[in-house]
Amino acid sequence: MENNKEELKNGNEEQSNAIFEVTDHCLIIKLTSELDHHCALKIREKSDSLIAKGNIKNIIFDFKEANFMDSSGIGVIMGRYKKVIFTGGKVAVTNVNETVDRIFRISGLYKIIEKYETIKDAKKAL
Amino acid sequence: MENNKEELKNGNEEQSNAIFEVTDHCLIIKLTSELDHHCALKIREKSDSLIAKGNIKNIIFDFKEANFMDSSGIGVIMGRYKKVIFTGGKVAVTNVNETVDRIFRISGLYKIIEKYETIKDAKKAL
Amino acid sequence: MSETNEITLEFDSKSKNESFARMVVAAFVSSLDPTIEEIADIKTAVSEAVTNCIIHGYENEEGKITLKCKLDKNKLFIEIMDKGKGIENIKQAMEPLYTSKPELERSGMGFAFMEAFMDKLEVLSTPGAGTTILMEKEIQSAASKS
Amino acid sequence: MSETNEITLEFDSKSKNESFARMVVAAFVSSLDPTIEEIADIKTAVSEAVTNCIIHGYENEEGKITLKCKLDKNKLFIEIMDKGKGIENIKQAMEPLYTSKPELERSGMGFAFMEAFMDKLEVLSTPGAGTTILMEKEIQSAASKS
Ligand SMILES: Nc1ncnc2c1ncn2[C@@H]1O[C@H](COP(=O)(O)OP(=O)(O)O)[C@@H](O)[C@H]1O
Ligand SMILES: Nc1ncnc2c1ncn2[C@@H]1O[C@H](COP(=O)(O)OP(=O)(O)O)[C@@H](O)[C@H]1O
Repeated sequence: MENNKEELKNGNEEQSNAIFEVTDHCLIIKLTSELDHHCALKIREKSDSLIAKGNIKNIIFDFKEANFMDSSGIGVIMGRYKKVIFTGGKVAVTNVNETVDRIFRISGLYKIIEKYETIKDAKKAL
Repeated sequence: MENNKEELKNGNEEQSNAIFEVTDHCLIIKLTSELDHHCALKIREKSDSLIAKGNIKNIIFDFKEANFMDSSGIGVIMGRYKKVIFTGGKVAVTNVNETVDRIFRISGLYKIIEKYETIKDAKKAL
Repeated sequence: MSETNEITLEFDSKSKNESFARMVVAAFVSSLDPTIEEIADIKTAVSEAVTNCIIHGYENEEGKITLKCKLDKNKLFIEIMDKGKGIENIKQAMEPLYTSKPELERSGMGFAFMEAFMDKLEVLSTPGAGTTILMEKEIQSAASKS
Repeated sequence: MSETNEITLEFDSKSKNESFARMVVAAFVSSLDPTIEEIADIKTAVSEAVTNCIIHGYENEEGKITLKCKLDKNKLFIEIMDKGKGIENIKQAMEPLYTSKPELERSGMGFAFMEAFMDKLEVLSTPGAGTTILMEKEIQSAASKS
């Protein structure tokens, strides 16, 4: 199960914004910085190049290390959602703190994505 | 030994800069913010009013919660040193991190004050 | 010490300065000892306005953004200004979900968030000259709450 | 993205803004991922220069302090300016332990610290018009070190 896992840091950046992992057709994006427009640009680029490879069904955005998000974060999550929905995929968010949760609630994003406690919970449920 | 201990916060401030304790004729100033000019002004005022009461011999500046100091900090420590030296008192600093230690070394302050690991060590040695 | 405090910050229109602007405002209000939620509200609103200057005002070209903050007792005033392209139709721009740049994956929620998280929001804009966002928020400092 | 980034911050001459100025500069250089020691060096130098504007430049009266920071690749340029009383004798002012305000418990080590912690220090001053401090420091970012 865990042996087809690849861990990819965007190491060419001054500071990496996320760690990308693909396991069992699930793209896990562990955010390591605040999810704003600056970060969204990089997440979008990297995740789309991974999605383009064709073996990704679901996406999990993990907020364990990200305690801030603004409307640019909503944009990048919606954008990825639109990519996987056509092939029956889903998008989930995990380890969401109170601050980020508020943004999701206000934006109405929970109507189309699911929230789980942990990455493990999300993988089981998706 | 511990029963004549009084703990005094400067609670009228937006944010307190230090906790003052007097035990066994020793004034312990536990810094709770960065020791700059702004903080120094308050430390000076509060400690001098305590020293004026007359039962203080030694002074310990504790840096456990203060990870920054500039030359204004040197000024406030020197100033208190000058107050207690005439009555045979001493000044010590404790829990000094690498950053603050460098300031003490460069300033030459270790020629007149002692550094100890903990407040307990300082109290024993003074 | 007088009870007002004021700063003016001018910085380059670059996406990496979004987090910088948030940190500056958070540092500026820290003397009032705001709650985590209040800080988050302010950071989000600032982030939205600054991002808009970069994406919409200057359309990712070079430019300068001005951020003014003022504290008067426990009231925070924020002004964020660009000298970019300006907004033709402010009413439409402020509608929730409206965005002129869907191709950039904008959600159109920027103004809605500024309104939700701040007590007051005002948008001044002149097409071709630039946009100024005015926001206000009262900080119920920890002290006055307890 | 071009390799320079520049900010200008104007703030009130108040002692509580000393820590604010340090935080702003620390946030500004954070994109270069400096070491803890480098951040401490820069914060100390900024703290000294800003404190001097407040105590010596404006002698605790009202005034505005301007802080400019520029990053050119991994080189940090800092300019700190007041429009206060200025310095009559710059050479004497820069002597270690010299202070014109011993009654305020000044240690006279401000300029010595700025010199010790930065790569370059320049002091420009006109009596009656104000003082400008120019400093430079190369950030050996974590990346280039390993
Ligand atoms: N500073 C600005 N300069 C020019 N146009 C702006 C500016 N800020 C906002 N706008 C316009 O208002 C619209 C709505 O803004 P907003 O609610 O923040 O959503 P979004 O940024 O997601 O598009 C933008 O799409 C843009 O057309
Ligand atoms: N911004 C300034 N405006 C006017 N005088 C200044 C300024 N900065 C420094 N000086 C003068 O230079 C002297 C030395 O400064 P410094 O080395 O920082 O020591 P200190 O601040 O402890 O006096 C000060 O005492 C003051 O006379």
